[in-house]
Amino acid sequence: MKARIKVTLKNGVLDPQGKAIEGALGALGFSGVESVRQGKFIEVELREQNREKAHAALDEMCRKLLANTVIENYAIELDEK
Amino acid sequence: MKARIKVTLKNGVLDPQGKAIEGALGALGFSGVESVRQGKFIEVELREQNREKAHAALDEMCRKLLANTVIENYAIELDEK
Amino acid sequence: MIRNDVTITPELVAEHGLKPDEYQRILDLIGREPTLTELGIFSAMWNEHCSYKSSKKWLRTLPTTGDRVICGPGENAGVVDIGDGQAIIFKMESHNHPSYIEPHQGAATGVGGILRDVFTMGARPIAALNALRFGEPSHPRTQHIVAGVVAGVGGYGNSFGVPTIGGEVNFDPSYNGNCLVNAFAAGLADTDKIFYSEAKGVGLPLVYLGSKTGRDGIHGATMASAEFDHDTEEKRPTVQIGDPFSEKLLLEACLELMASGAVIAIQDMGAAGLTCSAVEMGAKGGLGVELNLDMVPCRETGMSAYEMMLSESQERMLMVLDPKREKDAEAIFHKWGLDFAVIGKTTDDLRFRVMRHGELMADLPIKDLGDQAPEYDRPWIATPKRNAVAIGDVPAPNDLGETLATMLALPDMCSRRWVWEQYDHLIQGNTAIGPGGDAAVIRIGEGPKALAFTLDVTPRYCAADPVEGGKQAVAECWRNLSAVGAEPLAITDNLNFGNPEKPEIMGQFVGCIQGIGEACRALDFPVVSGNVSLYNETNGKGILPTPAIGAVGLLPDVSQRATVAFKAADETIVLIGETTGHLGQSIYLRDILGRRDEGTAPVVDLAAERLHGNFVRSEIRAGSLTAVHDISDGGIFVALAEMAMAGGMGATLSTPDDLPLHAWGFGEDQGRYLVTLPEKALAHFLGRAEMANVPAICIGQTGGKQLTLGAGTPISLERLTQAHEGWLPNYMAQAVEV
Amino acid sequence: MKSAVIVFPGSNRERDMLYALELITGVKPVAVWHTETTLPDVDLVVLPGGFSYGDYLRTGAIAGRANIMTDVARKAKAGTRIMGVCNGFQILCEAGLLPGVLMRNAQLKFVCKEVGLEVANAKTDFTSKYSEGQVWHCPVAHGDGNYFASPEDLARLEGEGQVVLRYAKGENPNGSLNDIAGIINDRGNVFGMMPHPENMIEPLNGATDGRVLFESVLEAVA
Ligand SMILES: Nc1ncnc2c1ncn2[C@@H]1O[C@H](COP(=O)(O)OP(=O)(O)O)[C@@H](O)[C@H]1O
Ligand SMILES: [Mg+2]
Repeated sequence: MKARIKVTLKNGVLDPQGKAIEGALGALGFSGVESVRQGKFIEVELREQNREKAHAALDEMCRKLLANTVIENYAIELDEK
Repeated sequence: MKARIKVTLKNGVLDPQGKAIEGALGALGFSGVESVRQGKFIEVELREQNREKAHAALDEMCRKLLANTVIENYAIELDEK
Repeated sequence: MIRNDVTITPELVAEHGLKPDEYQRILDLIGREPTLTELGIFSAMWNEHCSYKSSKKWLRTLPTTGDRVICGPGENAGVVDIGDGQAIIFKMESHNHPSYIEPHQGAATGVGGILRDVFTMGARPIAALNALRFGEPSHPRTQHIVAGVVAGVGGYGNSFGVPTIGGEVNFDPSYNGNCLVNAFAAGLADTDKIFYSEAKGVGLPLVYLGSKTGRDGIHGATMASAEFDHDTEEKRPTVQIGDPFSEKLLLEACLELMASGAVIAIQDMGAAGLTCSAVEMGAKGGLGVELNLDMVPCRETGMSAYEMMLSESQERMLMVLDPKREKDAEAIFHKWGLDFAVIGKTTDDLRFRVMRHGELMADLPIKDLGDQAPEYDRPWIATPKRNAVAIGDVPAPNDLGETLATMLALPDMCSRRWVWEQYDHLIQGNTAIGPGGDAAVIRIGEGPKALAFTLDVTPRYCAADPVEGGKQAVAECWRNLSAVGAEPLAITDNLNFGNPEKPEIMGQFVGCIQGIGEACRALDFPVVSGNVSLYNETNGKGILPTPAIGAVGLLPDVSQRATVAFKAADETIVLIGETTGHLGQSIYLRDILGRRDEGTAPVVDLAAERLHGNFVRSEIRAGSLTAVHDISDGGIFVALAEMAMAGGMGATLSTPDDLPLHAWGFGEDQGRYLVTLPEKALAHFLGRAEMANVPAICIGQTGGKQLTLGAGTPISLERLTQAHEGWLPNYMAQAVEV
Repeated sequence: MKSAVIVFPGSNRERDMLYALELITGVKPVAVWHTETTLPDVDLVVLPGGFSYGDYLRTGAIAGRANIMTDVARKAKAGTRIMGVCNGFQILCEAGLLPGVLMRNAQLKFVCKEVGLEVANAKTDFTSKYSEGQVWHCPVAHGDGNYFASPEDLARLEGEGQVVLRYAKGENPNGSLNDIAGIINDRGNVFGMMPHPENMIEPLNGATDGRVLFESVLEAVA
């Protein structure tokens, strides 16, 4: 089963990367960019076929390793099927 | 208008981060992880209200800066509405 | 938005970390109930972290002056004259609690904060060091904290561009719930271009510089003074994120601005950001301050006065500028892409006024915020003396060589290479001795002058005997500097302890300060800056008393420096100092025999310390020694093994006739060094030692690929090196920072 | 020899490079701020080490699109010698002046240590005073030095002798393909390397092996 995990910074947490990208887009002449936030996108391929079990395992992976829950939120998406 | 951009490594491009995460998940006792790939998730807020124009601008941002098309693919998602 | 006119309940007061009698003091001072913003300001100014209310009485006993001291404690960092119109500016600071909650960002912002303290005074940072203490290796959080802290320290310093050249790493169960991250930074400035925080002149603009203000770390300063308990998780959203890129820009912009002559006073925003910096600048200058918060560059919308006054967003500065130069100043900041805003002015009425949306949110007597902070003479009990262990009660190991290998692979004794290879220790191109030696050495400009840096403390000694432990920490620094050939100049301290409201803990604190003071006086080694971190406790259990000392020394000529590595075969190894086989509180007793906290801490004879150090230093400068290493944890055998491993060359030791071999070799008597020199120079050298009244005996020869320890079975260097280098990378192999 | 060092916000080894160039060439190099549009007329343009723009997004990505890079590309085309060290190498790749990309170190950790470098091509303007196969010592200090290129690019680089420096056997600190530490463009005037020769130029540094690289350029220019 394939899963996609989005890890994003919590609201209010400083995002120096996003800020730098915002500045760079401006310098490249893109106007009208109001804000940029950068996160992570992690694709995981699991042997597990049961959706619920897969979700539970992914959730634990996020909490234990993939996301830093002090400053980040995460969202798990499982492949259709 | 809000947009989300996923930047992922092309097939065949080495992904040291993904590999390391894979190893770490194994060490944490998660079995059945077949592969991990890490990419970026960029959220952009634009002043532009026209979907087509927004998409065109985002596409250009990706080609010019947000993705390194030698090694990365990108996908743009615009907010519904 | 948080309202300002809320009723101040006892719960709200308690949440701000203020005790009922402290709140009463506030009511008496201002004659009315404070607004919420005012309560926040008081809580920030009066917490332990900013007010030093439990420690002030004792800190005053430390010697802080000396021929070379330009500025002692009280400013952002201490300033010491190094001749030729140059000064070294340095300080150490803790970021313990934030690092436990979020190791990477906590450590990173700790490094950011200390670098800012140094360049705020006009100095370009030239060296960073860090003293790290973690829980026992088997504790479930330790690996994660080690990985995060090291990546955070490195990540910030590497990007900022300062060489990180030394420090300490220890593991102990007492740090399981409270890791210690003590960051040291030093910078170089011209003595006539040093900047202070004292505001001068009425009606001058107060300028905000750097990154924007967000809701980071609100209550961070209060948090740093509160004990942890099981609801720590709840406190998480207060973490700050470090942005070394902005800090580097801030450094360059500040230095450019200072060179332009526009800066009258400057203060960085550290703990309790805008509050502490604005109050300090005004109060020091005998001036009032008026802030208009509507002008503060904000990252988030709808921030209240309360939040803005307590935010700990990083990479920010406050300055008083010469109004005639405001435009030039603004141009410099815009060149570096940083925010610049006039957010207030100095006044002549000694009030601290804060405006938001045209409303007065706070109006307080500025001097009283600092001067009237509570000060406590906390009750304390002296730490009871431990019983001495007799040498006869300490068994010898079966195999001396194997025991040495085991010892070199202990968490506290193994090589720290895994740590320092993640730190850029070469940037700036002046690193003459990097991490791994006794003290690190950095050349000044194009030389020949150089400075040496070291951080030291032995917490188990401090626990057994705070006074001796305090002395030992200072003495070991002094020794490490002398061992590279540097003249010790001055120290900074970072005093990490448990809850001072407990008399036993306060007793540790008082004892350590007494010991530190005594050693500083005896060695002419003044304290020029420092930091206190109390309440390092979890569920009622305090950390080992850990008064980390950071020290700086001067080498007139960088080419006259000594290193630990053996240089050639058939050289003579000489032991300097008295050896009694003191095994109390030794690594041998604690870790090989598992007898934790047994025996007395070794006594430091400060007169002997001084004599031996001066002798070794003068011999280094005369060029008579080929290698030098001080003897500390693990005694003669460990020091010898370190010299051998560094030089890739073995040694053979003779057997002492007055002490059992294991007591002689693993004992931790103080004030000692191992040195090597060509055999033909030996007689003269011993003669000079005798003249100087310095005990010196020849204990062996260099050569070969193994260590032969008297009558013990020889052990190969390769085996020792593998053991020494292997532990930390193996331990950390599973830890990944995503 | 006249040289220029480009300074980006976040560059942090520019002072080391300026010092090394002046010490070895005897001529004070010009520091050029990234917002400039034209480079001075010099024999060598250097992009120094550091964390330009915090290395945010991708290392070298934002700097690779800075104002001054347009003129760097023009000068490269005109044959001026251009050298990127560490972050400078990353920037040259991101700007498309060198093939490939520098990814995160395989161990995911920053690494600062001395490594052996083997000269794979001693016929370039940057390595002519070394001998082919010679191993010299040089520090590395980077978090993203893991060189990657498409199989076609890699084959071309190897086939045309464009791999100039390799980490000595067993000393690859970052997982780089084919142990690549430094490469040159097909024309031989744009050179990038991860290690820091500018920190290996005087006895204080432990050795002076890095000096030879600068001396090679000096000789090529003369
Ligand atoms: N956190 C650290 N960062 C950099 N270097 C470190 C760190 N911890 C230890 N080191 C270095 O490792 C070496 C050994 O440390 P230590 O045993 O504490 O030295 P000593 O006994 O001489 O005080 C020293 O050179 C020290 O600077
Ligand atoms: Mg030492």
